[in-house]
Amino acid sequence: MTSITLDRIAHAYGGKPRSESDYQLKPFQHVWEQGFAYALLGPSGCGKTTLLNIISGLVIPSEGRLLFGDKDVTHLPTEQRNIAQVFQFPVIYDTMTVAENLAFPLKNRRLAKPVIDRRVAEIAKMLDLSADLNRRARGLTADAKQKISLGRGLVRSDVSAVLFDEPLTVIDPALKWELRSKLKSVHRALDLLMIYVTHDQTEALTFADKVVVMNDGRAVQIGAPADLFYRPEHTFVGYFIGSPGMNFMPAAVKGDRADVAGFEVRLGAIYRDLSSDQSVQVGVRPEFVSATSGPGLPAQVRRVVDLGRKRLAHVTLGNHPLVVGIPREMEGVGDVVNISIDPANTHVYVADIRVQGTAP
Amino acid sequence: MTFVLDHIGFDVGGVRVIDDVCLTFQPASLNVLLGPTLAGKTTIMRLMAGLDQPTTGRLLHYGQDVTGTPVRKRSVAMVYQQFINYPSLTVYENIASPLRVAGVAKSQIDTRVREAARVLRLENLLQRMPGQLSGGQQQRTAIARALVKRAELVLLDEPLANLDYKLREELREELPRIFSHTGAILIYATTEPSEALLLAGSTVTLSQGRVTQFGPTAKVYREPAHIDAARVFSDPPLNELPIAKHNETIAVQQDRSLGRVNALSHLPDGTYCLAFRADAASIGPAATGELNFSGAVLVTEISGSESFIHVDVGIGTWVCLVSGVHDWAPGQTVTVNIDPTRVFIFDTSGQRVQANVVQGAEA
Amino acid sequence: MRNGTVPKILFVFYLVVLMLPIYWLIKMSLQTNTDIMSGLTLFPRNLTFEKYVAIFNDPTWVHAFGVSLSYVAINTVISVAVALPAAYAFNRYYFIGDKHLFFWLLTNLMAPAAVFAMPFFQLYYAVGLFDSIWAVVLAHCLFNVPLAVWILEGFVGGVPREIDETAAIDGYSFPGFFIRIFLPLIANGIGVTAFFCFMFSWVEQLLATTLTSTHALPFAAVMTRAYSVSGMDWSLLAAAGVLTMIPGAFVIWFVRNHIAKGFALGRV
Amino acid sequence: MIDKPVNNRAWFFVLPVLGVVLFSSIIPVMTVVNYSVQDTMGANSFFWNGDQWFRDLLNPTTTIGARFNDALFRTLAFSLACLLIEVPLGIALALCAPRKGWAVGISLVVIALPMLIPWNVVGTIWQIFTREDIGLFGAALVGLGLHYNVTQEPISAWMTIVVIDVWHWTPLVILLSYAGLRAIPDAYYQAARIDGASRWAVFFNIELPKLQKVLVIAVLLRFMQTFMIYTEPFVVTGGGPGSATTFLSIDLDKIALGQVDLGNAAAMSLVYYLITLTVCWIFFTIMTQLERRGDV
Repeated sequence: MTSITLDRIAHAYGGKPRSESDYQLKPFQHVWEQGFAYALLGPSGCGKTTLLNIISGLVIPSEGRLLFGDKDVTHLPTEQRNIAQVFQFPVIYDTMTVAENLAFPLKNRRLAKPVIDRRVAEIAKMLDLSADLNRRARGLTADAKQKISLGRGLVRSDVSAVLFDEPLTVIDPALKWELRSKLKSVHRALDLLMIYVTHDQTEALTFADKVVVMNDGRAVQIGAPADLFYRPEHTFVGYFIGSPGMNFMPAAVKGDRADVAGFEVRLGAIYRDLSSDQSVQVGVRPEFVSATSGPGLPAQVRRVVDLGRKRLAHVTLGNHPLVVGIPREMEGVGDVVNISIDPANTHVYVADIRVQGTAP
Repeated sequence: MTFVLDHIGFDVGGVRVIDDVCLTFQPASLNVLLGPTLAGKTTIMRLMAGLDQPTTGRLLHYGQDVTGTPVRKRSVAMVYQQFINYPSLTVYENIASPLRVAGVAKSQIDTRVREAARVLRLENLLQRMPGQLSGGQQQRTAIARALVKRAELVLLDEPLANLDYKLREELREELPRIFSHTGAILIYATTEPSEALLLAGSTVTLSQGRVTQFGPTAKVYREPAHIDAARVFSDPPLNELPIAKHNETIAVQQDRSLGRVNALSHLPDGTYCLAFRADAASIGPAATGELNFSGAVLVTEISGSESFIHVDVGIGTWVCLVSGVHDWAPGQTVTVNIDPTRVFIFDTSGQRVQANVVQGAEA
Repeated sequence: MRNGTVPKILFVFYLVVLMLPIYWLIKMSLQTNTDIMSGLTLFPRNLTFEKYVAIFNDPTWVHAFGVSLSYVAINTVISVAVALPAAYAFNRYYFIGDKHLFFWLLTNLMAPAAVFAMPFFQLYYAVGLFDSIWAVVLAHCLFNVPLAVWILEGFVGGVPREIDETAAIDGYSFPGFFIRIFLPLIANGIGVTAFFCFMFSWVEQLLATTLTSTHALPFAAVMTRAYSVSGMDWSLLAAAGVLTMIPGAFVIWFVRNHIAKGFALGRV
Repeated sequence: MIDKPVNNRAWFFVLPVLGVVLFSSIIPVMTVVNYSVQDTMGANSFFWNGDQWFRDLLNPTTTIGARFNDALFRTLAFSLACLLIEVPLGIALALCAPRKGWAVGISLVVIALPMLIPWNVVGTIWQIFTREDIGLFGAALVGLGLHYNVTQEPISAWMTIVVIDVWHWTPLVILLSYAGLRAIPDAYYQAARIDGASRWAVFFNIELPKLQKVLVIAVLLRFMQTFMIYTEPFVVTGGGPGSATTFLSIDLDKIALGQVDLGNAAAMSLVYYLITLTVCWIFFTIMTQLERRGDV
């Protein structure tokens, strides 16, 4: 099974979109590569679940085509798409034992018993379920049930993609990291395409090779976790990734300098002249702005927050609010502090889209 | 006007769920109840609100014993984890409900409700029904109802747990400000250490229904009195290293021994537990003066602004913090460097035995 | 039996078979006796409402219809009113003997009417309630009150316990909370329960006829008498039968999506 | 979820129900018990008869014992026949019922209609319907050459009452199963489709286990109602021909109000009532167990 291609897929409830806003999922063009792990990340109602349901076949998109490899599956029913899915709450067959649950898909395909038993044992070992194989599935913990649900997909040799619909929602917070690392190790062991829907950035960035950040029905940026952190292509990605999110300040840009509320900020690249009325913003993450005892831009300190492993200062530069890191060695912080901004990680946004400057 | 829990005990079906809790909350203070699920946070709150009666002990409000007072007569407000509102009333009536019952004048109700709605940005939703609102808006309505009552005791039971990740960040900023000028005692229950640190105020660490420590949040974080308090206050989990001191040599399980650890220098011989948090460990070439262990990378967790590297060092699996986004390939061998100045030493009973105060800026 | 066409056909066929006898009754009520006797037809040869007119003009029928409606209505009100606090208590609290009491109610709900026919006759005769609406009202409480408690308990369970607590924290006294907050929340539950009490009381015939003779004779009793006295006046009987179906058909549309919950004693 | 607190003041809530149901339940049961241990020589003079009635009733060799025994087994056979037809038929039709769209509302109402008709009118409908001169059902059967006559043929009479009960009460099983099926989250069906489960596999492994709780209630309701049926047989066959359809409640009514043989009737009532109590107890324990084990 090669890749999954979304060819101008879009979906509007009721199928008759009059305006852009009627689209639950705005037109979307993308190819999912075999063997990669993708995360669909975004706030509630951003269309990520709709996209997952289109791939699983639960929802038929009102526009565009869906291709598995080069086969058009847009209207193909779910059972013929060879996908596996793990749902938000554990879906298991209560009347069966763990082994019977795992063997169920293979029994339906009438495979020989020895083949089934071997395959079930193999997958059970991979998911640490070997000890519970003969126990009744109903009595197990939520995370064990989710592993069974995943196992039912993995036992099938013909599975093309594994879909996850916020699988960690009902898991006890203390066990979350264990299941997360198990999913990641399973992904590395099997050369499978995995698509993971979540609103939690830690799950998305940990699990996925590529993250699709979505907002209001649109895929805002698709990239590796590092790209989203170091070069957000859209102000929403800057805001959504990272805790706290990126600082944005209106500015006028000239060459490799930006004028922010009368202060001059050096930039990491050379830009064409952008006057401040073209909704130009300079964006920098709190991790790359730090208070310094040396030279820097003077900022008024509003509030200091001690997060244990790091301390942040809420300051204002002119009248723009900014979140700034406080280095460990700096003891007390007065009510005015000099801040230094790392030019390499400062980006310029025009109408929320990142502008690429030329190297100095 | 303090609120005191005096030797509070609570049994459920003969099992002691809350065990001899003694706490005194100051007026106009923000107190975080920090502990894993089933540590007893909700139970303690229900006892403080009067929804359940304690098996032993007394509750003193403003010096007065209120243990037996029915909930109705107490000056208390509570916000549940699953945004509880009256489905048959509009948002306006939901917020006004405590004032209507108290028989406050109509005009005054209107001003106070509109004020609370403004603070929680619900101005244009007042005529809606709770069913039509998003999760965040429903929880804001519940918070507005708690705010408008001006109760002397406000209990928030993991109010943000069911909300979206980013929405949680926003409300976490707003909540302390919303209740700061009301002069009420605010009790905030959570399982996430980062929430406790961000809310500041003071923190009560709980495990299995027992209070392990109570003090200013930064102090409890930096100077855990007991290993349980340190474990509760660490996310990702606390890294622990059992060690044995035998006249000047500090042996780790097998044959490995550590160099000088000044935090241990004055302690008598015996077995201890050297514990440290993810941010006290870094990855890179073996730095001098640091305790270093090599091991294989298990998995890298990226949380957006930070990455947590899980390393199996033979004696256990430790988690190290790296700022920014870095993805170490699993199986890769790396060296974990532990900063000896930011290490906790606990004796076998779990008490912290360090003499010198750990450095690190005071809040 | 995938949800393709075959199941749909089977289902529609079943609905037709189900409605056939009812249609037959309606058809006969619109025919004259001679028309009926003159042979089998699918449609009435000449439609006539004479039997309905006859019933509406006949005071015994109208009085009987009034009697039936009144004792059923009174019984429904009493059953629901009495069952509300009990349903709340069963759902919200454990108390000594709650399990046994709930079981005892179930046994009364399932008690065979025949077993109680004779004792009731004696009891109400002794108490002087015989041949009055109140005899039937109280007799039907035997199974309607337990029914109301069972169904309402299911609906009370639908309201989260935290709402009761929030009201207490807001300062509501229990009565204030129960009336102003709680009842509106289970309004449709009360509606469904009232519908079921009305129906179970309306359809019951044995006790209703046993405990009445002349003054409080219910509609069903007048029907059985009409059946034996007037010698096979089939169309009159059919017309009377159709009239008894109207209350049910009228009310059911309002509770249609809760029907199953009601019949399952609130347990679905 | 917080568990329910213990609060014995809750008894005040329950007192009204207790009062009303006690009045219409305990006093009559006391009168029945009172009569069941006495006999009369007429003219309102009673004398102690001990447990004689009960011994006779339960001893098939005595006349009243034989009569009770026949009536009991006739009723049990009737209940069993109805259950065996109605429960599977009800589940099957619930599976065929429309799940979405406007058809749902209408079909629910149409299905529920028979249950809303007074039981004596149901009797009247079928009394007419089964006559071969003016009834479609009677005419059809006779047309098919079957010698079908409700008033003379015991088999026809008994079969007719079963058909009436199936017509009258299968909708109840349909509604309960339909509600049970609707409570199954859609994710289960989707998972089954993904696993390539056949329609039967879906029924046995998802639908049936989830219907367990609802089916227990359906069987309880159906058994109790068939076990105490009175009106339909009374109207359609009057218990005849002979005693072919004289079920327990009709027989009891004949003895109590017909022959006014109070002692015998009272004893019979008590035994009848005790049987229903035991059946109720069995179902009640099953239901509370299912509830405690949480939704299956």
